[in-house]
Amino acid sequence: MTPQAMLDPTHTLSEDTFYLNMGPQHPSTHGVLRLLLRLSGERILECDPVLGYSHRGQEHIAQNKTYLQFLPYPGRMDYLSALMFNHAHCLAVEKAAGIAVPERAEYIRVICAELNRISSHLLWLGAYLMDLGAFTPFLYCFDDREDIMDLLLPVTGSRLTYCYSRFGGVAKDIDETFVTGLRAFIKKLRGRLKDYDKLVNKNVIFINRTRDVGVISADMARAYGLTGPCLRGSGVAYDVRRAEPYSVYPEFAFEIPVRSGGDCLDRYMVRFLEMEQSLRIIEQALDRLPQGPVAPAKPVRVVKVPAGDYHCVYESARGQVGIYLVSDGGKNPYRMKWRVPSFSNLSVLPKLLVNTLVADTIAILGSVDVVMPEIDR
Amino acid sequence: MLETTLQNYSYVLAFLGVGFLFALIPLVLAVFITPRGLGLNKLVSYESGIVPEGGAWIQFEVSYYLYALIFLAFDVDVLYMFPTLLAYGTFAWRDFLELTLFVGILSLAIAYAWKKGVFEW
Amino acid sequence: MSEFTRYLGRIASGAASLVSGMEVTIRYMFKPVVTVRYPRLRLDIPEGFRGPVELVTDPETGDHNCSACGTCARVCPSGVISVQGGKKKAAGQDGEGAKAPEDPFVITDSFIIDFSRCSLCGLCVESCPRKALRFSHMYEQCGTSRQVAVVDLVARQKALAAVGCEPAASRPGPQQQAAA
Amino acid sequence: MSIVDDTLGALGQALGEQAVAAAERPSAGYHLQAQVPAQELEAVAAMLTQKGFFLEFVTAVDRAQDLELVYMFSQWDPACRVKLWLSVPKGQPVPSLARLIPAADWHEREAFDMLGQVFSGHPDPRRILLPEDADFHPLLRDFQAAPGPAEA
Amino acid sequence: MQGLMQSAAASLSPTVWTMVLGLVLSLGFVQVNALFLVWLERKVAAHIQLRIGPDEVGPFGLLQTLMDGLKLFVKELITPKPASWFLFVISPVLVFAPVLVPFVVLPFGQWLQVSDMPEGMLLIFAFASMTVFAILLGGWSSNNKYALLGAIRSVAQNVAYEIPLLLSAMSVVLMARSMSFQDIVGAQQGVWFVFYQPVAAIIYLIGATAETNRAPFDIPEAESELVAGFHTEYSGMRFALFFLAEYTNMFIVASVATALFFGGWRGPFADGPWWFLLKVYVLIFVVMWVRWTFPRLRFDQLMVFAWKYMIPVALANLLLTALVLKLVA
Repeated sequence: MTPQAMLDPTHTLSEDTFYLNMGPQHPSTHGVLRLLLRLSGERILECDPVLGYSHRGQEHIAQNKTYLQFLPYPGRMDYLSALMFNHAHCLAVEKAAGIAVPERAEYIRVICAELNRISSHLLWLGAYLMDLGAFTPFLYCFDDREDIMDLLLPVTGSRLTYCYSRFGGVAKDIDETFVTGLRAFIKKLRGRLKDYDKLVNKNVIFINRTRDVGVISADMARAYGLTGPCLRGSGVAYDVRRAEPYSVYPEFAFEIPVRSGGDCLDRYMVRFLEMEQSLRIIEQALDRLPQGPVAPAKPVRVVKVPAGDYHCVYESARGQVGIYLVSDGGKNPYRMKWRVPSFSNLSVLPKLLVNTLVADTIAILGSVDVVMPEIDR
Repeated sequence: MLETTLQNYSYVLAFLGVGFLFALIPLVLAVFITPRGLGLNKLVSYESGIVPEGGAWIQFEVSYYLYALIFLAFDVDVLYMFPTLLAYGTFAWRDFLELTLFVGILSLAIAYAWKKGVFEW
Repeated sequence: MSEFTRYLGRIASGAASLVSGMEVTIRYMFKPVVTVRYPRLRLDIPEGFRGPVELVTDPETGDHNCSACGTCARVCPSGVISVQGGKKKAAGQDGEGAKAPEDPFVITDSFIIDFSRCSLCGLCVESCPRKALRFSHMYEQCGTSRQVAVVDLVARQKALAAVGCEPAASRPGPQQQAAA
Repeated sequence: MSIVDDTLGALGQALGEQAVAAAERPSAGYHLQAQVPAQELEAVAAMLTQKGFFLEFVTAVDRAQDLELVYMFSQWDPACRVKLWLSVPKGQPVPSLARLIPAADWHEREAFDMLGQVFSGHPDPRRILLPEDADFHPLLRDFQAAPGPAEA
Repeated sequence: MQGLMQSAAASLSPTVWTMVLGLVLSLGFVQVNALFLVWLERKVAAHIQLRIGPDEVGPFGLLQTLMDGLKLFVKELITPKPASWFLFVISPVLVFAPVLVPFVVLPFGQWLQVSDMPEGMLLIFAFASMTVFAILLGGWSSNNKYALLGAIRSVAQNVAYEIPLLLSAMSVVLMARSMSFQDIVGAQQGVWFVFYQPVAAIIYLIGATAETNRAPFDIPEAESELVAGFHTEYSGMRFALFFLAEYTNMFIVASVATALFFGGWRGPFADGPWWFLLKVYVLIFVVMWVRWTFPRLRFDQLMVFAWKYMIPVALANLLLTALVLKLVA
C-alpha cells in the first residue's frame, strides 16, 4: 500500500492491519518526528515519516533579515552543533563577500567547532544508549558535555545555542584559563572514552542490538545523498574537512574513521572514533595557536554580496551542510537554501525500516542521528 | 496430614483474599478522593499525541503463539519432574537412566523447534 | 565439536563483556557526585555569560550612557529593542542663554526590551557606539505571561537607584551567591 | 583527465557547449554549471548518477515570472560539484527525478511545499514540512507571513 | 467427612492466630519493603550515575517514596474510553492479590515462617506466574497499541523464563530431596548450594530478573520503544499497585534465591532473619546494579537467549547434578 493510501481517511482498515503512530510525543523519536508504522506483530511492513512539527520558516526569515541579523538563526536549526552552523553561515557570507578572517580567529573557530562536535556526539551517544535501554551512559555523557559547556560558556556566553562567530572573526578572544581547562578536559575525556569502550562498545547486548541492523550499503547511501557518519559507516571516506577543506583544517593531521559494514554498530563506531580525532585536532590547534587579532579592526556590520549565487559546504556533526546563497546585491539574501544533513539522512529511513522489528526502529533511527529542528528548519 | 494440608491451604486462601482486599480498598478510596473528568481528551487512548487509527483489539502475529505452544508442552513436562526428583536416589541407577531418557526426549523438542526455525524471527 | 566450543565461547565472551561493564558502573558508584544542589548551592557565573541585556551604570554620573541613537534597535535580528529619546536641553538652562555643550545633552526616555524574543546573540552589545549596553548575569527568569518579559531598562535603573540598590545588583559576585 | 574536465566534456556533449560553463570554484562553491532544458533533465541526471554523482539538494529560486530550479550534484572524491539549473514559468511542471534518484524524493517535495513547483510523475506529491491543508508557498517572494503572537 | 470438619475446627484457633499475625506482619513488610526498595533503587541508580538521588524528604530522602505514593493516591484515575472498563479496573487488583501468598512460606528465619509447607517452593512459583495474567489483562483491556505489545511481550517472556527458573530450582530440589524451605535451608548447614550449583544459581538469577521484568529484560515496559508498555494507560493508584507488585515480586524472587542457593537465614555468628534479609538485599542490589549497567535486549534475542542458552544449559546442569549425586552416593 502506498503512503497516500495510508493517510486516506476513506481507506477502511482491514481486520489485521496494525497501525502505530510513533511520535510526535514519544520518548525516542528525538524531538517531534512522527513515524506512521504499519505492523504485523512487531514487524514493520511500512513506515511513513511525517515531518514539519517544528518548522519555523528559517529560509523565509533569512530573506527578510540582513546577513548580520540572520547570524543567530542557524544555531537554532541544529541546536546540538550550533557553533558549527553559526560558523557555516559566517563562512558562506565571508566567501561570497570576500571578507578576510585573521588566522587566530580561524584557529579559535576550529577549536570551538570541534568541541561542539564532541559535545554533539556525546549527547548522541548518551541518547542512543538510552534508546537501547541503558540509562547510565547517558548521564556519564552529560557529565562530559557539562565540562565542554563550562569551557565554552565564558568564551561564547551561552551553553547550547551559541552565536559566537562574526563576519571576519569571532566575538571574543579565548584566554589562558580556556586553554588550560581544555587541555585538562582532553585528558579527562580520553580516560572516559576508555570507560565507554568497556561499558558499551564491548557489551554483548549492545553489539547484538546493533550489528547487522539497519544496513546501508555504499550505493544506497549515494542514492539517498547521505553524508556524515552515516556515509562513513557505509565505507565511504568522505568528509568535507578533507575533500573540500575550509578554514584552517588543511593544517591538521587527522584521520577520517571509516567502517565498511553500514549497520548501526558501524555508524556508532564512526562517531565514537571521531571524538578521538576531534581531540587530536584540538590539541594540534592549541599547540599552534597564533597570536593576533580575532576580529577585523572595524567590525563588519553591513555586508555587500555581489549579485550571483554562491554555494558553501561545511561538515557538521551530522554531515554535510550546504548553504546555497543567491544574492541580488541587496542588504538581505535574495534566497538562502540550507541543505541540512539530517534531511537527506532521514530520507533513507522508510526504506531501511521495512521488515525490521519495533525495537530496531529505535536503534536505526537513533543511529542515523537526526535533529528535527534541523530537518524542519 | 490432611489436617495440616487443610490448615496450610487456609493460609494461602486467607493471604490471597487479604491481598485482594488490600489492593481493592485503596482503589475504592481513591475513587472518592481523586479529581475526575478534567478534560475529555484524557479519555482518548495514548498514541504519541495522535488520535489512534483503529483499536488495539486485532488479530495478532502468530509467532508469539508458537512460543506459547512450545512453552505449554515443555512446562507441563517439566512439572512432572518434581515428584521424580523428590524420589530420586531410592533406586540404584534406574532413576538416573529414566531421568536422562525423559530429559533427552524433552531436549528433542527444543532441538526440533530450533531446527524448524521457531526461534528465528 | 567446534560448533559446541564456539557455543561455549560465545557464552564466556559474552559473560566477560558484561562483567567488565559492571566493573565500570561500580567504580563510578564510589566516585564523588557531580550534582550541584541548586538552589541551595549556586555556581559562579563566568564573566562572559550572556544574560538579558542591561544598561551600564557609569560610576561617575551614576547614570547610563545611552544616547538613544538606536543602533542596537536597528541591528537586532528579532526587534527586541525599542529606544525613545533624543537631544534635549539641560534642565534649568534657558533656550538662548545657554551655550550648547560640546556633548549634546541627551535624554533617553525609555529603553524597552522584550526578552521573550531575544536570542542573546550579542549584536546590540557589540554595536553600541558608547558601550552603554552589557549582558547581565541574571539567569533565573520565569513569568506567567509574555508581558513579564517586556522591561523598560531606564525605568528599572531609576527604580533600583531610588531604593539605593548597587548598580551591579544584577551581577552578584561569588560571595553573595554563597550567602544565598 | 580530471573528473571536472571529464564531466565538462560529457555535459557539453549532452547539452551543447554554450549551455555548460566552468565556475569560479573558490567563491561560487561549485565547479561546473549547466542550463538544462526540462526535457533533457532526466537524461542528464541519469548520466551524472552513472558517473557516481549524488544529489545534494533540489531547490528553486523565485525570479518574478519564472522559477529557477537548481539541482546540485556532487562527487565525493575527487570533489566535483555540478549545478544544473533551469528556468520554468510558474505553474509549469517539471519531470520528477524521484524514481531515478531516491534522494530527489524529499527534496522535490520540499521545493513543491516551499515554492509550489510541481514535479510531474512524483510518486508521493504531498507537502512535506507544512501542514497538509496549507494553501500557500512561503518562499515565493510575494508571500507575507501572518503576524505572530508577539506582534499581534 | 464429619471428622474432617471437626478436626479442622479443632485446629482453628492456633491457625487463626498465626494467620492474623502473619498477615499483619506480611502486609506491613510489603509496604515498608516497597518503600525501601524504591528508595534504594533511586539511590543506587543515582550514585552509579554520579548523582545524589532523593535526599530532601526525611533523613537521606527515605520518606520520598512515601510522598510519591501519597501523590499517586490522590491522582486522577483515568479510564480511557476505548478500554474494556471492568478488566481495566480489575487488573491492578489482580496483579497485587497473588504477591501476598508467597509470604506464607518465605523462610525469614527458622521460626519466622507462617507455615513450612512441603510444597512451598512450588507454591511460590505457581503464584509468581499469576502476575502475568494480570499484566496480559491490563495490557489488552487498555485497548492501546503500546500496552498490547507490552502485554504480549510480557507473556512470551514470562513463559519462556519460567522454564529455566524451574529447572535451576530442580537442581536444588535434587540435592535437598525436598521442596520445603526449612529442609532446603537445613541442607545448607555447611556449604551453601551456590558453591555446588553455581550454574543453577546464575540461571536462576537471570531467570528471576526476566520474570520480574527488570532491565535488561524490561522489554514489556521498554520505555524507549513502548512508552510505558502494558501500564501506559494506568494512572494514580492503579499505577501504584503495578509498581508495588513489581517491587514485592523482586523481593520474593530474591528471597527464594537466598533460600535456595545462599543458605537462607544461616550465617556466621548467629543464624537468624537478619542474615536472610541482608542476603536478600544484597541480591537485590546486584539486580539493581545490573539494571543500571546494561542496555535492553531485543525481544527475539531475549527469547533466543532463553531457548538456546538458558534452557539447554539448565537441562545439562540438572543431568550433571543427577549423575554426580549417583556417583558420590
